Amino acid sequence: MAELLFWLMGGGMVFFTMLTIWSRNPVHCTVFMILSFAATAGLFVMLDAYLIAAMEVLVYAGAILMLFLFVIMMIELRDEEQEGLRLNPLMLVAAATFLLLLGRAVGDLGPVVQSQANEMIGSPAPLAEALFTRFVVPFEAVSLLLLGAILGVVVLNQRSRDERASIGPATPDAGGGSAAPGSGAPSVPGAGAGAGVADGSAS
Amino acid sequence: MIPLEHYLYLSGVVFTLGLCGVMMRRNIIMMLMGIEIMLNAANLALVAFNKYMPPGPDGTVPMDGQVFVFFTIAIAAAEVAVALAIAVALFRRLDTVNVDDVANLRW
Amino acid sequence: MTLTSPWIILFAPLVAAFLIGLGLHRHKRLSAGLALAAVWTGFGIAASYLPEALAGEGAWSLTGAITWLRAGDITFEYGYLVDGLSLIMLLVVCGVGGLIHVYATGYMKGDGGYARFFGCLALFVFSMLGIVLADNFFQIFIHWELVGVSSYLLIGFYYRKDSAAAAANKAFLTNRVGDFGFMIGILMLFFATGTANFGEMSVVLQSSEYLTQPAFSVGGGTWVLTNEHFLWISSALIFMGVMGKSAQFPLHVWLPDAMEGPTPVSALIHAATMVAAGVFLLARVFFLYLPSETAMSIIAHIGAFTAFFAATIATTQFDIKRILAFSTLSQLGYMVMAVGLNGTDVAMYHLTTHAFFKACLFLGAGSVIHAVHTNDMREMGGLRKIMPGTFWTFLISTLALCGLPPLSGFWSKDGILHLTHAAPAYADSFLITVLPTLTAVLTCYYMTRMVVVTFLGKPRYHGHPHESPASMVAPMVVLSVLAVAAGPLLFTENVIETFRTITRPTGSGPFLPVHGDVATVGIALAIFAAGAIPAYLVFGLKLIDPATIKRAIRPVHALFDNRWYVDDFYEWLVRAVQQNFARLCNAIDQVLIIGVVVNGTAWVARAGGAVLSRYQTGSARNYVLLFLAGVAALLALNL
Amino acid sequence: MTDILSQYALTFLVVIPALVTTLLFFLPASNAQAIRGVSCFGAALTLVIAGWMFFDYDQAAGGFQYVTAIDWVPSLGIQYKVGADGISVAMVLLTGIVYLAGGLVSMGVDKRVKDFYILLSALVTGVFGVFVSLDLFFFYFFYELAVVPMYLLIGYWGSANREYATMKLTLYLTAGAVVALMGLLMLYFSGITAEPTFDLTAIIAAVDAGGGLDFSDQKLLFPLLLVGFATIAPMWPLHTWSPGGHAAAPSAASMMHAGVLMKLGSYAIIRIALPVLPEGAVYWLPWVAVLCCFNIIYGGYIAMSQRDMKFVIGYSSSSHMGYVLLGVASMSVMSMDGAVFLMFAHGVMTAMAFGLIGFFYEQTHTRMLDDLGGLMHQIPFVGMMFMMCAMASLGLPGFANFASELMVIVGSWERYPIPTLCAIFGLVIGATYLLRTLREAFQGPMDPKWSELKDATTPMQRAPFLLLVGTLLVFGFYPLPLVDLISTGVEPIVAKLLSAEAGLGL
Repeated sequence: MAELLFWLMGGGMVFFTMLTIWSRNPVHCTVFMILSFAATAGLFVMLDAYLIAAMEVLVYAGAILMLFLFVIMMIELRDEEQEGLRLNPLMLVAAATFLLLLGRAVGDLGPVVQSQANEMIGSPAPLAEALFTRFVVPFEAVSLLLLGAILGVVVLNQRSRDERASIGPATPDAGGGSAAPGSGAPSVPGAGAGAGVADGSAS
Repeated sequence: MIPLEHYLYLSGVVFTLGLCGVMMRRNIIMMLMGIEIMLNAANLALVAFNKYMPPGPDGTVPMDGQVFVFFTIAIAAAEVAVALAIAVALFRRLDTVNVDDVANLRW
Repeated sequence: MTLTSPWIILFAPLVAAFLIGLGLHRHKRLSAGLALAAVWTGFGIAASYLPEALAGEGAWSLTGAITWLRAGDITFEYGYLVDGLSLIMLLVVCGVGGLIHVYATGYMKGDGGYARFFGCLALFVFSMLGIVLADNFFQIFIHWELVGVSSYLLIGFYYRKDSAAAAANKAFLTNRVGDFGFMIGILMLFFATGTANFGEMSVVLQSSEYLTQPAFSVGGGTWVLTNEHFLWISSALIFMGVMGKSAQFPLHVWLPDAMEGPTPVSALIHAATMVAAGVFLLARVFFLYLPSETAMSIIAHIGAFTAFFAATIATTQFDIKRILAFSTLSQLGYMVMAVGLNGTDVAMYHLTTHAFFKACLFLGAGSVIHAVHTNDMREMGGLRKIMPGTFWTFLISTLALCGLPPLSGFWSKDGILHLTHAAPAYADSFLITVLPTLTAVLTCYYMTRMVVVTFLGKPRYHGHPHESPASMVAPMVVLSVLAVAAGPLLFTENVIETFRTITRPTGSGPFLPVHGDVATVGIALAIFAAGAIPAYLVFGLKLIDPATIKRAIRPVHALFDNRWYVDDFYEWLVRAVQQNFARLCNAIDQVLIIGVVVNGTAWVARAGGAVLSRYQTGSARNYVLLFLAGVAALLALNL
Repeated sequence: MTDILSQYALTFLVVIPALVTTLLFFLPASNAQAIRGVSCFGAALTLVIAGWMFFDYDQAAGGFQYVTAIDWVPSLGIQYKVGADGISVAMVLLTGIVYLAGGLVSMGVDKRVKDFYILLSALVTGVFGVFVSLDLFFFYFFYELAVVPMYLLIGYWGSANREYATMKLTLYLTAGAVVALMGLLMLYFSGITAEPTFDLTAIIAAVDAGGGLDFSDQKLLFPLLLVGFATIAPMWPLHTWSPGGHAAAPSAASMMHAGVLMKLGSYAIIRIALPVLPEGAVYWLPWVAVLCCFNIIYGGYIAMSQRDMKFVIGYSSSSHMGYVLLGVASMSVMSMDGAVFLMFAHGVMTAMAFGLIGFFYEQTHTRMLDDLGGLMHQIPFVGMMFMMCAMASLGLPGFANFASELMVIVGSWERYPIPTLCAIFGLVIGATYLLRTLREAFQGPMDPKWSELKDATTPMQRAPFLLLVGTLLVFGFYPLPLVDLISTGVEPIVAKLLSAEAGLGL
């Protein structure tokens, strides 16, 4: 039974992941990714990580991928940018080699872990205890990180007054955020690249 | 009982798939998705390790693997938020999300 | 009082120099007065020792020392050693020096650097007295250098004249080359004997066992250098210092050029005192040379050659001070040779008499130059009537220099010539037996030529020359009187004995008394006649045109006139060898070290950066690929 | 009062320039007079303390005195520990003298006066710190503190070719410092002491107690310290930063740099490398003696071929540093005393030379010998001072340089006769190029275009030079007090080296 479930979930996970990276339409990609994450959550349940499984669904599938969807909708990618996977033999060879090496690494797994699975670790209590005792400093640090991320996002997408006043992306961005040190770089891609090169050589 | 290796092989395959996604797609948003897949594969490995972890001296199993996953998810959330914000900013500024068009960071 | 007074002799001029330098230079007369007072104080104190020294039969001496420096187990002392030898030298330096100071008050009148001049003079007197009073090698080296620099300052007194500045540099550098050897010699001796003090060192060297001990051995004893050989090397190196200061060939080149300085300087430093310091040093450390035939013979030959060499050059010169300078060189050669022939006492005697008449000659020359404003003899002539005082003192000194009996020069020079024939070891040495006599003839020739051309004949001067003021003539008169009297009057048997006991350590040769018997007087007269009569015939009576002679002996004349091309050789050495070597070093520095090593490192860093920056493509996917390769490599390494 | 002074004298020395730096931050940049006043007052204060130490140091007791130790990071064995032995006191006195002279000479700086003096006093803080630190961590900290302001001083206030010069100088010195740091860290982790510590006295005590490193380790470690410190010394062939750096630097910076900063290298070798690694030193020092010959002869000949006066003095400095290194390498009390004394004397002399060149450079805007000439007539005071300076440099008796060079030569003769011959010959070379410089710049006929030059006439202008030349003369005529003071610091070090040598049987 457990075996069947594992192969089902694992196969689903691989299958949906492949679809995710294969599809041309980003929206489809997102949907496949949600499915892949759902399969992962199932695997987590099999591994007695109930809280993590819940978080996987809620945070990943629920929140993060929704964000992806929003952005994809907002950007309205043009057709030529919706192209799918570009097979590059070099990269394929690299990926295959990597996979092989990874497999060897797993095969060589020494006595670090026991072959016998632990029973009865599903309760969130020990997880919470670890989080709030040994890992309390990283835990707090993560909260700061999230705060920083929020601020970063706000700053990154804050439009300067000039930009708000004028219309469209053709106006120079007068230092709307910390993203572009060379404020005032024109938004025409080629020219922007040129300015960027100049900046790069100056620094 | 499913051995640990199975989970790890699965994790490795999915990780490599994510990697392929990062390498072979030019759309920055799709690259981000690849990264998320890789993170997720790693999460799977961590949780599996936690399941097969030897108990401590007092008989309880440390929950380090799951704690790490917890952190990974939190950090992934933050990362995605910022990265997508950058993508949006990039699109607004340069009117593209194709990374090959954004190769200014070179010598 | 007597115990501390040598310090007063030594430091009074220094104090004067400091006071002048620190602010008194605005008061000209006060400056001059200070310098004069300092030097005459020294003379007075030195003279006060005289009765005691003469009564002491040579055993008399005053010593004292303070610690100047000490580190580890080595101590440098700074002291004084007053014995008969240094006392005579003190009297010469302070006496002749004092007279020249008086002369300078007149000569330098109206010069912008009047006070500076006296400051430098006082500094010189301090330095010179330090040599005279020194009781150890390091102290003498210190003052050796100080004398060099005061000479530098005084030669370059007219520093705005390029030639004066060049001459000053030349003097300093030539002396430095000599001091290079001097210092090495001092170091060798110091570490071989364990002391720098003259007294202690002579005690060490007097033991015959010491001389046969090996100084050091090379190659496991296959080549052993005994102290005896070690000694002649080091004493020959010490002699290098003497060659520099006393202007012996081949380090003589600075002295003729040094005549760029004011005339009192030429008289004081470059005739009477400083250049004699080398001879004094040889006498002082004679104990070094005594055990070594080799060192003695080096000294004797170099002295003899210098004497002849300089005399030949003097015959062709026209600059009145240059002739005197070459004459000084020649006489110094005599003195050095005399030391080499084991006649320290005669050398010191000649030093003293020479100081009198050569100083007088320089002062006379200065007086003439003062009057006609040129150094060139061809623009003088007929000055006898206009400047009688100068003429007569000049003539007396000339005759003394020529060794005409019974003037002082006769007694001293005769003593030296006597030595050259009395040394059996050099009986077959042409340099020692023939050349000194020939030099004496040449001396008479060029001195007669000078007197005749300058003072006799038709006037060729411009302007209206007149006799110099009393402050200048008076010292000349005193000096010429001394030049006459220093023979039988001053230099009594007693003083000779003092000389002898001090400068002749145990084992030196027999004492040759200086006495004027008929044969000696006859020889002296013959020498004088052989030199003076041709000169008078050519330049006084103009029987033969000098140009004819010049044509007849053209190659020889050219050799003499160009100073045997020694200066040209040095010039070539400096210009072609030294400067090019310096340029080579600079090129090595610029090309090899800065160019290749330093900038090469920078270039490698830059080039490495340039190459590596190619991989900074800016394409995120490339970075991923590289990153992946890195991870894969790490994994592969670990498996 | 005296108690406080004797307890914290060294701390005062470090703190006073640091305080000056801080104080200057709060002064308005427009009030140049106050800025100069504060700086010079601070400098004078340090000189007074240094002078007091010179007289107060108990020579009979010897060793490190005025020690103050405050724990800083005890777990890493770092503490603020200062103390001075005879060598340090001499160096501190030198720094005080040159600092005051440099401050006075810089009265003429009118470009961003405030920043200039801030950097100058920061630099001095570092220099004082190095000379009194007994803790390797602080030693290194102060060392870097001394180097960095130099970069800015040359880069902003410098003259021709300053960008290149300052970059090269900083890279060189930093690279040297890093090599030295490697050595220091290896020393720290080498296990000489039970607990790793940066405390130099503790390390030396452990070494003395027989706990030093193995000979083979010392052989490896000594070159690191040597090369690291000798870069700033500067030893051939690591010297090329120095002439260009000196030439490009503004007067006060050249003075501090050639006068004091260069001495940090040889000071550090004497202070750290020799006592901690005596056997390594015994093994390597003969090579140093060989390199010294290059310094002396080759540096001298290069100086001879220079046309820029600052380059002449710059290369002559590297030539003279050859004597210092030779003295250090010779391992006798006489020679090492001489080396430290020469560091002192050369510091004063070269500071004076750069100060004087800077003085007329401000007016002539050229230092090329071909353009100058006959200046003695127009600026007699500066000319006389420069002449005395040249005389001191070429080793004229009466100046401290002579006494110290004589000590080096006498002390080195027995161990290294050939390098000593080079050193003596170096005196001839020195005379050649210095007299030539003197002649071409100051003597001979004067070019009429210099008839507008102004001499140093006011007491304020003359004071720094008189201070420097007075120092040279006083210690030249009577060097005994200073040499005795230095000996107290040198003797234990030499004793260590000699016993190490005896132990090795080399």
